[in-house]
Amino acid sequence: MKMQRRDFIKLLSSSTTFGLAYGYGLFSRLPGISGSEALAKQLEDVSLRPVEEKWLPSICRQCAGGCGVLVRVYGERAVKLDGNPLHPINGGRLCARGQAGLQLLYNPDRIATPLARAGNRGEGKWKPVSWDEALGTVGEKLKALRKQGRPHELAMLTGAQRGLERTVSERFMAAYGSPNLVRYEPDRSLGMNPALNLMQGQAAGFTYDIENAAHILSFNSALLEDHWSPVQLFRAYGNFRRGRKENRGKLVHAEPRLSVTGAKADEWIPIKPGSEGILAMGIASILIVEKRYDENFVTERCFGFDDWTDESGTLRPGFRTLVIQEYPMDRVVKLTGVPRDIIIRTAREFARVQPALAIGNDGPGVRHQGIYNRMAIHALNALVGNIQKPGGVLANARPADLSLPPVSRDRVADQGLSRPRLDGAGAERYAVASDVPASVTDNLLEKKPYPIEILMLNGANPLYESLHFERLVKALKQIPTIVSFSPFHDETTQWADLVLPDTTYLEKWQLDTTYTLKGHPVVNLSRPVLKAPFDGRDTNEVLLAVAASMGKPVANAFPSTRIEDLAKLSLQPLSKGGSGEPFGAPMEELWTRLLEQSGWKVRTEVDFEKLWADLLERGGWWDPVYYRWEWRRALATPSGRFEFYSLGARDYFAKLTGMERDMALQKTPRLVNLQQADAACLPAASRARAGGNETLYALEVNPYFIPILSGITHTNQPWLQDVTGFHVYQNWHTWVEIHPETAHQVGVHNGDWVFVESPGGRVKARVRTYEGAMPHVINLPVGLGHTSGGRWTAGIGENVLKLLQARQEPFTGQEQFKPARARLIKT
Amino acid sequence: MKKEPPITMRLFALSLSAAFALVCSGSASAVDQPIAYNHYKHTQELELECTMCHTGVSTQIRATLPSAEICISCHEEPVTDSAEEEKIRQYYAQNEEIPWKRLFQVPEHVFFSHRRHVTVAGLDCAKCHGNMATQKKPPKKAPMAISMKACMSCHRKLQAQIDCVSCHR
Amino acid sequence: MDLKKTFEHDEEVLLRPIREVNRNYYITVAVLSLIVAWAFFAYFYQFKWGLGVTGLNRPVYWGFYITNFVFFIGISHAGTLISAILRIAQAEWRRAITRSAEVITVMVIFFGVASILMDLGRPDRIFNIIESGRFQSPLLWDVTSITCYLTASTVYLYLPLIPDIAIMRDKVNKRKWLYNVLSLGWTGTPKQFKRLELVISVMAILVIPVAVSVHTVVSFVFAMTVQPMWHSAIFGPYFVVGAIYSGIAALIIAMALIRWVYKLDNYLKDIHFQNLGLLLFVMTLLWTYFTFSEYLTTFYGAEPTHMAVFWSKFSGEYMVEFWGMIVCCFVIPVIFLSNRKLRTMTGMMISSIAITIGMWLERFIIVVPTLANPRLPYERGAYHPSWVELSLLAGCFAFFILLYVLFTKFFPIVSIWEIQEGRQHAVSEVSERVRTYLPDDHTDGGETQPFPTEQMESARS
Amino acid sequence: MAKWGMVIDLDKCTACQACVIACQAENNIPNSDPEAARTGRNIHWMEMLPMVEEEYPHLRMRLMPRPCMHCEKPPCIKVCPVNATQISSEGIVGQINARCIGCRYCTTACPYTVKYFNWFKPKWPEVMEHQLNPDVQVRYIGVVEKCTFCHHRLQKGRDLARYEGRELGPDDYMPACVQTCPADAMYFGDLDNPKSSVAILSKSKRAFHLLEDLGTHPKVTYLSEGV
Repeated sequence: MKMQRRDFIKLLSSSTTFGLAYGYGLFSRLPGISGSEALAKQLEDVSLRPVEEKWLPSICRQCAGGCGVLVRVYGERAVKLDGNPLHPINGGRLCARGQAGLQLLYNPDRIATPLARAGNRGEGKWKPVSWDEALGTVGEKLKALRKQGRPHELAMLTGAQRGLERTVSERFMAAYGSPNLVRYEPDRSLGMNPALNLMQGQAAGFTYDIENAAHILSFNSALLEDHWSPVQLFRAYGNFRRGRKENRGKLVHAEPRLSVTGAKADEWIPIKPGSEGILAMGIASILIVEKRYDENFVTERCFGFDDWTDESGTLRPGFRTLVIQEYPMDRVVKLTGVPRDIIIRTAREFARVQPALAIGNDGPGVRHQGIYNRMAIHALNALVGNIQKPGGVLANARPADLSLPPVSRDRVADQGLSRPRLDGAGAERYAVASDVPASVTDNLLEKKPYPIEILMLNGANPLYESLHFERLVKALKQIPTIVSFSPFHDETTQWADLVLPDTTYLEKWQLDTTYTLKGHPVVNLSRPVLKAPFDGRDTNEVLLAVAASMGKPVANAFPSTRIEDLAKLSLQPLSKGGSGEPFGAPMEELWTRLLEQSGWKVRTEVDFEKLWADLLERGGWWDPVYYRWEWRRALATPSGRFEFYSLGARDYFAKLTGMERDMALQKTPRLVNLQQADAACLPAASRARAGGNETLYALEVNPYFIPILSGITHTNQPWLQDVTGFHVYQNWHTWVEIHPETAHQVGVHNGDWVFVESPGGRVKARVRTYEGAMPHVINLPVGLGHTSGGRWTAGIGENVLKLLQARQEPFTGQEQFKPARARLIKT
Repeated sequence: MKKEPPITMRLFALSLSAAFALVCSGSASAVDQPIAYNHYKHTQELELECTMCHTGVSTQIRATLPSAEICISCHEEPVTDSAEEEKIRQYYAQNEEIPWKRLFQVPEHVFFSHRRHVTVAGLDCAKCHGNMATQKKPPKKAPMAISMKACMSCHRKLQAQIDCVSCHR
Repeated sequence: MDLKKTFEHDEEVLLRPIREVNRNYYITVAVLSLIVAWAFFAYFYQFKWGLGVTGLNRPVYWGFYITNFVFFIGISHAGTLISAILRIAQAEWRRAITRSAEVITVMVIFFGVASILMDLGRPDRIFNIIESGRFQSPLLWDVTSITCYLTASTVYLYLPLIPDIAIMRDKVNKRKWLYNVLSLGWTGTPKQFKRLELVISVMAILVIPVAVSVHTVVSFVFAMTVQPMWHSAIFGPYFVVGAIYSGIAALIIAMALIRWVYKLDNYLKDIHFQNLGLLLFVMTLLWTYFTFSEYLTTFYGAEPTHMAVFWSKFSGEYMVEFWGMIVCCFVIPVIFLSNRKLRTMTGMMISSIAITIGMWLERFIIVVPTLANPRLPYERGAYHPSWVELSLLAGCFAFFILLYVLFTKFFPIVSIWEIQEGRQHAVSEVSERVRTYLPDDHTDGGETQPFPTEQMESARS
Repeated sequence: MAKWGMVIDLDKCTACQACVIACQAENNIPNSDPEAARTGRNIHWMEMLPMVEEEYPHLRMRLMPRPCMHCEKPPCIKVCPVNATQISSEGIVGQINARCIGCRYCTTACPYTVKYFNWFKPKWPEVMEHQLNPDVQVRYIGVVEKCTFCHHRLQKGRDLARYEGRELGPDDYMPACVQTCPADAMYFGDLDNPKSSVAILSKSKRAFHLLEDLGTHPKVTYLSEGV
C-alpha cells in the first residue's frame, strides 16, 4: 500500500491525540500519588455519624506553670489545645510547650501496656502483662515487705509532683509506713526561693510583679526562657513593655551569653560566668555610697543593714560594712569584667526608675549561682524598698486549705516512719531541706541508713539527671525490685523490673494549687477529657488500687477508691464561703476585687454540687484579692524584718554540731576582712572559679537550658525538638556556641563537629559561631542527649551534664554544678 | 491500491475512543446499596424530613448516613413485609452498622460544610442533590453530579464567595 | 556521465552507516541503553518516593534539573538556528553540516522538556497547564515557546530529509515501509524540488525568531522574579548568546565524532571546522562580554543581597564552579581559538568540550547560588545532588547520544541531495551571485557584461 | 471587603515560639526529624528568625516571628503557571494544593522564602493521626504549601456570625498563632477598618515591613523594639 501524505498526517495527529489522552487518563488515576490517606482515614469515622465537637477545660502539665487549657475534642479525638480564656494564670494563651501537649498524648512511643522485665536488667527486653497480674505482683511484694516489719525499705522517687498527686503519694507512703518519699529533681528547685527564705522567712513562696515594674535588672535570670510559669511571665512581660500608655518598662540583662532574654533586653551586659552576685554587690555599693537607697524602708523594715550587737554583746558586721569592705569597685570590675561606667550607670538607673526589680535566677541552678549570690541580688530589692509594693517582690497569699483528714496509721507504719530518710533530709546537715536528691545515689550504693528493697519511680528519671551515672546504675542494680510508672521508656525505666505505664495529663484527674505572678492562689482542677489511646493507667489510681488490695491499715489511707472522690473531698472546704471563687470573665474579676477590697462583698456558703459543676466547667478556683500590707506574712523572719544579716542562717549553723558545722561552713564564701561565721549569714557574693588546667582547658563552659525543652519531662516531641536552637540554626543535635574570634583562635569553623572535653567527660557537638557568645566562654545547651525514651529523643544530641561535676549547696543540700573548663577537639 | 483511507481513519477513531474510555473510567462506577431504600416512600408519602435520618445536615459538616440505630427506631417491629426491611433488623441484631455507600462526595481538598449551606445559607437539599428525595430505588449513580463548575455557577448566581480559599483548604 | 558517478559515490559513502551495522554500534547502543535504563529506574524511584530523593531543599528549590533544562535548551540552539542562518545567508559550506545540526536541536529539546518534567513534584498533573494554564507565568511562555520551537524544528529537520528518504526508499534494502511512508511519495520532480525549497526557506525564516524567543523566555523564568542576580535585563540576550555558544560547541563535537566514526573526512572537511571554529571564537568573546557586564553591574551596584550571591560565586562555596566556568568558557577557548596554529581539530575539540562543560556550570552558577542565599536571615542553603539527579543527568546525555546514534543509523547524517545539488548548481549559482556583488563593467559600450567566468576558470588553471 | 492583616509587636514578643508550634498543631504540618532538618525539608509556616546586627559586645539580636507576609502584590502569584496560588478578595494568599503541579516556581520567586514543598508524602505514626485537624487538609506529596492565615477559621467564624445574624466581629476570626501568643504581641484584623487595632498599629511610627523596598506590600507589619 502506498501511504498518502494526507493519511500520514492523520495518523500522526491521531497517535498524538491518543498519546496525550492516554497519558492524561493514566496519570490522573495513579494510585498512591494522588490521595492523602492520613486525612481520608481521619475523615472516614465522621462520615457516618454526627460528630460532637467540644472544648473541655484541663490543666497543662508540660511544665509546672499551671496554665488552664481547653482541649478541642472532635468525636473521640483531641485535635487542639488552646488556653482557657477564663484562667487567671494564662488568660487564654499557651506557650510552645503547651501547644505541643498533644504530641505527648498521642506519642507513638508511649508504653501501651504493663511490662514485666524479660531479659537482664537494663537490657530493655520486656513482656507485656495484664494489669491484674501487674497489680497483683506489686501488691504482694509490698504486703510481704510490710509483713516483715520493714515498710521503710520502700522508697518512692517522684518528679515535681504537686497537688492531689502529691497527696496520694504522701498518704500512700504514710499509711504504708515509709518516710522515703523523695522528690528527685536535682538542681531544678534552687531558684531565688532559698535565698528569699533566708532574708524574708519561710512563706508560701515569692513572686515578682513584673507587669507593674518600671525597670527590671536581670542577673542571668532566664526570664523569657525558663520561668516556672512561662505563659504568665510572657503575659506580664507584654504588659511590662507596652501595657501602660507612657511608661514602657526597661529591661537590663547581665549574662555571659546573649540569650533570648538578653536579646529582648534593652541592654545586655556580658559578664563573666558566675559573677552575677558580685555585680549586684557592686551596684549595692554605688547605691550605698551615693545614698541612693530607700532609707525609709531600710530603717523601718530591715535588719542587719548597719552593724549590730548580738546577745553576747559582740559587734556583728552589717550589710553596709560587708559592701564597703569586701566589694571595692576595682575588685568588682575585675571579677565581673563589667566596665566601671556601666556599673555606675546601671546602679543609678536602678535607683532612679521605680519600681525597679532585681531578679536572680528563677529557673534551674545550672548557672553557677550559689545561694549567697542570690541573696546579694535580692538585697538590691530591699535597698530600693521594693518589697510588697506594686511592681515589687510579693510574698504569695495563703493558699486555700485543701487538705484531707489525716491518715490513721498503725504501729508498723509509725515504726517505719520514725526511721531516718534515705536522703537524710530533715536531719543534721539537711535539717532545713525537705528533699536531698543529691545524696540518694551515695546512700543507695552504701545502703545507708538501710538497704532499699523496693524502689518506685513515679515521674522521676534520676539516670538522666544524675551526674554520677555509673554509680547510680550500680546502686540500682543492688535494689531487688524496681517499679516504674513512667509512660515512656526513659533511662531509669530501663532498669526496672515492672513498668506500670502512667497516663498523661489529659487523661487523668488532678487538683493543684499554684500562684499568679501577683501572689493570688489558684486551684486548678482537671479531669480526663477523653478515652486514653493507650492502655495506661493513672498512677494515682494504681496506688489507690494497690492500697485497697493490701487491706485494712493501708487501705484506710484513702477515704475513697476513686480519685475523683478525693478531688471532690479536698474541694469541700471551698463551698463554706470566705474569699475566692471559680474562674470568671476578666470584668467580673475586676468588680469582685474592688468590692472585696473595700469590704463590701462577703461570700456565703454555696451548694457544693453547684460549685463542683462550676469548677469543672471553668477549670478551677482562685482568690483574686491580695493584701499587700500583711507584713507578718511577707517578712516571717526571726526579727520580723527584712534580714540583710540572716538570723535564720545563723540559727541553722548554730544548730549544727562539730563536724557538720565545719563542713557546712567550708562551703560558704571566703571573705578577706570579715569572719567566716558572719560571711555565712550575709549576702557574701563570690565567684566560684572553674577548676582544671587553664592552659589545657582554655574555654569556660556555660551550660544553659534549651528554653523550648526546659521543664518538660518527656522530650519526645518532634515539634519542640525541631525549634530548639533557632538562633544558631541548629536543631536535633547538641551544639556549642562560640565567639567567632575564639573559634578562629582554637581553629574550628562554623558547622564543624567537635568533641567538647572537660576534665569530667566529653560530648560531641556541632560548632556554631555566635556573636552573642563571650570570647573564651562556650555555651552548651542542656536538655538533649537522652539514651532512651522514644524516637524523637533517644540519641538526639548529647547530655551536656556529662561535662559537669557536682557540689552540694550548704543549706538545701541541692546538687549544683561546679564551674567547668573545657577544650574543643576536632572529630 | 487506491482508496484505502479507512485504515488510518479506523486507527484514528479507535485511538480516540480508547482515550475517551480511559479518561471516563476514572470516575463513577455504579453503586449498589446494601438495602433497597425508598426515598420516595419516606420523604413524600410519610413526609419525613431529610434531617431525620441524615442527622448532620443542619449542624455538621457532613450530612451523615443513617446508622442502624436510627433506622431501628422506627423499624424495630416490622412495618411492611419487605425483605429489605428485615435486613435492618439483621444488621442491628448483629450489632453492625449498615454499610451504606456514599453517592455524593466532594474531594478531600474541598472544604464543604452542610451546616454552612443548609443552616446558614438556607439552601434546599435538592439544589445539590437533585431529585434524590423522589427516588424509589437507590440510584446507581448520583442523580446530580457534584462538580466545581456547578458549585461556581451557583456561587456566582447567589453572590457567594468565589475565592479559591473559601472552599479549598 | 561523470556527475552521475560522483552522485553514486556520494550515496554509497553517505548511506554506508545505514547499510552496514557492526559490532561497535551494538556495543555503543547497549552501553547507552543500560545507562538510560538506569536513569529510568532512578526516575521511577523519584516518582514513587517524591522529590525528597533529590538533593533539593529549602531554599535551594531548584538544582540539577533546572540547570539541565536551561543547558539542553541552550544546546538545542546549535542546530536549527545555525542551519537557518546559514541557509538564509546562502553559505555554501552549510550543505554538509545542516543535518547534523538540526538533529541535535530536535533530539535535545526533548531532554529540555524532560528535565522540566523530572523537576515537577506532580508530573501526573502536567495537564493542569492546559486545563488551568495561566499565561502571565513565564513558565507558560516557556511551554508555548518550546512547543513551538520543537514543532518548527521537527518540521525543519523533516523537510530537507524528504528527498533523502526517497533515495533510501529506492536504494536501501531495509525498512522499506518506513521510508515508503516517510518519503510522502517524493519522486524528485522539479516541481517538487521547487516547492520544497520554497517551504524550507520560509521555515528557515520563521524558525529564527522562534529560536531566539525560546532562550529569551527561558531566561525570563529567572529574570521575572525579584531574586538577587536573577532580576536582570541583560538575561535575555545573555542566555541567547550562551545558547548559541554552547550549541556551536556541541555541534563541533557531534560533527567531529561523526567524521571520525563514519570516516566522512571528505564530506565534513577541515574548512567546515575552521569556519565553525571562527564562529565559536566570536561567540566566546561575545559571551565573555555579556558575563563581564553582568557581574560588573552587580559588583558596582553592591546591594548587600546581590553581593551575598556575588561573593558566594566569586570566593564562596560556589567558587570552584564559578572559576571552572571562567576557565572552560573563556580561558581555554581563547587560547585555542584565537591562534591559527592552535585552532586544529584537537584544539577545537578541547575548546568545545570545555565550553560544553563550562556552559553547564554557567547554568548551575545562575540557578543555585541565588537560591542558596535568600534575602532573609535563614541559614544559608546547601545543595548536594543525590544519586538520582546524577543518574538522570547521565541518563539524559546517554539517551541523547543514543537517539543521535540511532538517527545516523536510520537516516543519512549528511544531506545527500543537498550535496548533490551543490555539485550540480552551486558553483554556477555562486559565481552568478558573486558577479552581482561586483561593480558593473561598463567598459564595453555601456552594456553590462556578465561575469567573465571562462577567463577566471582559465586563469585558475 | 475586609483586608486581613497582622501586626507583630517585637517589643512585646518574647521569642517563645508558641506561634510556631500552634501553627504546626493547627495546620496538620508533618513532624520533622533529624534527617528532614539536616536536609532543609522541615516545614514551618511560622518561623522564628534571628537577625544579628553589629558585633560583640554591642550586638543586637532581633528575633522575628515570620509567617507568610500575604503581600498585596505577591511575587509568587505572578509566576504560577496553573493558577494554584491566588490572592483572595480579602487579601489572603492561598495555595490550592489540589491543583499545584509542584514546579516550585513560586517558592523560588518568593523573596521571603515562606513557601514550602512536600518533598515526601506527609506521614504520621498511626496514633498521631488522631490529632489531625479535620478543618485543614493534609497536603499531598509533591505540592507547595504555605501559611493561610488559618483561613478555615475565617469560614467558621463567618458561618457563626451569619448564623447569629451579625457582622463578623474582631474575635470571630483569628489565626492560631495570634490566638496563642502569650505576650499578646500579635494582632490580627481588618486593615481596611480604620478602627481595628491592626489598622491603627500598622500606622504606628514603630511600624516597618520586611523587605519593604521590593514593593510587595506585605500585610504583616512589625513594630520595632524600643520607645
